[in-house]
Amino acid sequence: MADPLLLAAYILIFPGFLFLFAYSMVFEFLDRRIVARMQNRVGPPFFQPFADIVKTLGKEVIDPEGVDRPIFDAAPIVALAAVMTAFLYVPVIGASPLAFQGDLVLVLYLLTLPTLALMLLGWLSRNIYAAVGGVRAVTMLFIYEVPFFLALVMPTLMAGTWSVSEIMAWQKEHLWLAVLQPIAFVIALIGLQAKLERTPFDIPEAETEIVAGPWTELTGRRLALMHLANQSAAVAGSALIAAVFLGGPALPWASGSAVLDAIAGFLLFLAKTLAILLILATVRGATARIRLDQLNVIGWKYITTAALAQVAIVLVMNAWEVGA
Amino acid sequence: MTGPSPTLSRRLLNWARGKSPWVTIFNSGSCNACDIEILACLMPRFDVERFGILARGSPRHADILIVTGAVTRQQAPRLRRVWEQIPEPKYVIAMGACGAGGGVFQGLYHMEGSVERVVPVDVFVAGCPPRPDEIINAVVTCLGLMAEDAAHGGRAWRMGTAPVPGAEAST
Amino acid sequence: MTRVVVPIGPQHPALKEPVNFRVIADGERIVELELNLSYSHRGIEKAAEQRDFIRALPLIERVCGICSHSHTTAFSKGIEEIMGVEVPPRAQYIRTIIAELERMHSHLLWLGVAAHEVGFNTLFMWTWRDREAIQDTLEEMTGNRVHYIMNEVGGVRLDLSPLQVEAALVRLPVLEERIRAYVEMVEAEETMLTRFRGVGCLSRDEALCFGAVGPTARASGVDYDVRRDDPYLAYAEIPWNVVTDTNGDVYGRTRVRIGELGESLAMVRYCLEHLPDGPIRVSVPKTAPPGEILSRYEAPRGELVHFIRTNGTDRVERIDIRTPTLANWTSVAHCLIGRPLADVPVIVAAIDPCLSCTSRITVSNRGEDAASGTPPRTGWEG
Amino acid sequence: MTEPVTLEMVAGAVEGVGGAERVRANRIRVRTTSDNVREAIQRVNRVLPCDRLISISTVDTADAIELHYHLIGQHRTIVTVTVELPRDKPEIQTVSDLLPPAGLYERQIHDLFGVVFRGHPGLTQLVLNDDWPPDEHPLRKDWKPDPRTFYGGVRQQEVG
Repeated sequence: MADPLLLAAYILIFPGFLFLFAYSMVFEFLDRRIVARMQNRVGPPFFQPFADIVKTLGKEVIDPEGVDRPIFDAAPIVALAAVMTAFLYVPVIGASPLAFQGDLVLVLYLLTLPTLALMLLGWLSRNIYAAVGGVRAVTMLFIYEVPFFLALVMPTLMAGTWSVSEIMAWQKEHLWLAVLQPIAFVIALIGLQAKLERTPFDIPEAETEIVAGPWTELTGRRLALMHLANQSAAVAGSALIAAVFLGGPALPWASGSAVLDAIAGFLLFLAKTLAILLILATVRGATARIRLDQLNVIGWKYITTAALAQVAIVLVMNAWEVGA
Repeated sequence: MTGPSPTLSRRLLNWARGKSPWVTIFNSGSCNACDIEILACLMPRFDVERFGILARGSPRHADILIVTGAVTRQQAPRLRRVWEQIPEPKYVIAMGACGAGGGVFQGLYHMEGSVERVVPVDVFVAGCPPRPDEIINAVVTCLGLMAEDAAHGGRAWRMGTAPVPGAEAST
Repeated sequence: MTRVVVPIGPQHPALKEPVNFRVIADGERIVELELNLSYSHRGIEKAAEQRDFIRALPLIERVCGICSHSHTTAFSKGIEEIMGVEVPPRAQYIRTIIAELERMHSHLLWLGVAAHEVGFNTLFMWTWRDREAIQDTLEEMTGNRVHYIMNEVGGVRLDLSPLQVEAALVRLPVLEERIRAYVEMVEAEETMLTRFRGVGCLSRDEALCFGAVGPTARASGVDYDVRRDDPYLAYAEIPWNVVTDTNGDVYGRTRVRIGELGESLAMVRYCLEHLPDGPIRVSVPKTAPPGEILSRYEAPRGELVHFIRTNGTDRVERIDIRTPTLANWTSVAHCLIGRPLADVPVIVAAIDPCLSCTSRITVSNRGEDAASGTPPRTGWEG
Repeated sequence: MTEPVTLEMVAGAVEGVGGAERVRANRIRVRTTSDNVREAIQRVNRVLPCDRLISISTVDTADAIELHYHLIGQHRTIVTVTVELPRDKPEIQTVSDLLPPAGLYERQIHDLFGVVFRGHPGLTQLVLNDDWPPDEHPLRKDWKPDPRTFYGGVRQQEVG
């Protein structure tokens, strides 16, 4: 896609930012609807996320006294920007045009920025709940980040490349990586659930213990942007896992025209990301919130050892060329 | 704030405000019957999430403050502070007989009496405790007020100044 | 980490009512705790002294919204005993039905709130959905979902028609099956169990020493239940047994409360089927002879005590209400010391606090660093 | 279930300290004076195992303030230790070290009646709000709220 106009359209409109916001609203709507149906409730109408964001944008912005305004404004914007750029490298309608060797690592690091922004917000808002919430957010980061990175690095061992699009292409000839590396797939899902701070891992934002954690002092557009960043991270995360583990938008057989490919790829992308959303929402509806020290025990004792076991298995498989 | 014909963005904002009223509950020393009835609204049978109503923990995220109970003297300054924390545009619903005039606890030595004496109230709900569907009706009335205020540029015209001719006083 | 003072409440989503904890936490571990419950003190006892028996009942009913029937029954039972009035058996049975229905809806409410405290909102929604069935039954019988004002000195205001009895009986099997589902869920749901098991432990003699009452005490093996020790209303004639448990933590209290749900349901069914006929009210003199009574009642949260002193007029000379949550605060303060901050809502919710009943404070400070787990001294410094 | 408690057992237990009388089927009252309340409670605890304090009830009759300590044990009989304190200077030794829940009840009684419990670890403002004048005790019979003093809550000019 050398043509700059088409590239700009790719980035700004279709599989770029506009699509990301729209799809993150659809994601949130489906998530709330699934959990509501699990709880025997009707759930919100389809335009609810859009109305929530527009309303919060229109609310008055209150700065807690003595807070450092510029950074307090900048943190949500940085979080949203990080997630938006991460989404560009994730294939949506076929290999992403901006792909390069190592964009998997870039996407992973960009996806951790929202948590750091949350920590900054919690620490800056001079509110005891927010500070405790911020510290919890970062403590949790150390627990789930190691297995999450391991789980997403293992496909590179097998596929032999560091680019998300090439891993996706590699899966065209071979089985899906979710089949070849099931443990890594499960750990990636757990990591995504923890990264998005959804029950059972919504410890920083534990509504009943520390009011709203780092979110307590956010009002008006800061709250809207941070909420959008969180939802977009959900889309970007599940798109990443869909691409890396479930083959992403690549079609096994190459049909005639490129446009048909793109449409079929896009439908595959939608199906896979919604499947991941279904898993995340069911887990959110069916579990209680575990404590930070319990998460610490589970995180290090079970999840990380499982990830290391998976690495050993992958090395063995590579040695015997099982996958190739 | 609004010209005679509101711009598109203003109309969009008014629509959004009507569609996603976030509520925070403040128990100012009530017998907690009203609080259970508000929670019953969030439950599957009455399910206010259909209207976009969410109960938020922090007053910073709320649009509507529901005050239950006649205000005790200890809780009055806190109620005042929580009300000030809520960003504009904010509305207050006083629950039940206690909110309106102290109800059964009228004149007790540790009671402030009606919620009106502490924060300006927009909607009173009758009943002790009001049924969940009456509470939902109160929130819907509040949304009606919100739309009315948006048309006349903020709550000032309704609270302080004489009612604008043609717009009848709030319920 | 340095010691951090974390104020929880009075405006806090976990607490449905205004209580203020000043928790002094060392890192995430609680070292010292100060509760301030004066937010819902209304001065009911002073007002009750200025009202005659008929006007006092609506006021005493609104001491607490969840256990309103408990307060009016304890009050009218006490006055009736001072007057030496014999309440007809049908009224006793109707009072027992409403009392047990109130216990059921209170326990279901608690189960939902406890699950909400640990973030398990699905159980919160389910339990409250089933609670609506009980609310409908109560509304049919008494006309109001909460604050039924069924009681009157000398009997009951409204009679139960056969249709109402039939409608109530129809709902019980559905509830029974749901309660069985909750029993399995409490045993099986792993993430909730990790938050409930081993949290807020109270040994048997600690429960006795700190004066815990109701399900909180029965979960630690303390076998006190006013309905059996000092039988009132129709509890002597109904076949039921006290539910106790031995593991004394939040999990044990959950099991006791769910067990009591089943017991109450059986009791309501028995009362509805064996409802004696006859009058529902007895005419009562306007004034009560001078006397004093300690009227005890087993409210859903524990033993409720009304100390009533009358002086021959139609008003009460003094009514001293000691509510179950007041008795449980001491044991809560003890359980919280040394626990992580995240457990405060769970442990507090475990005693199912009804703050509108109480407005007391307890100060518990172990002096030495609780994190080291040294056994607490019995003394209670300010 | 231990054998039911008889009047003689209670009378025997407290004979040096106060008289016992049966008030109701399962309630026995022990009248005693304010300085040997602790002695009476310890004796009752030792002789018949009363391991729980139900509550401390307070009555403000015209001439004195009565304190009723209700104790109960496995025998399911309530033993009420009653004490009368002078209205002008009600003072008594605390029992919160013997019975920890008493710490709660005493603080409430101190707030509402003004009874001073000597030796209580933390007798600070309890039930009433922070701006309540410390010397006023609302539940006393002779207390009337006089409009001039400010009893807490929100001062009217703040509301505006």
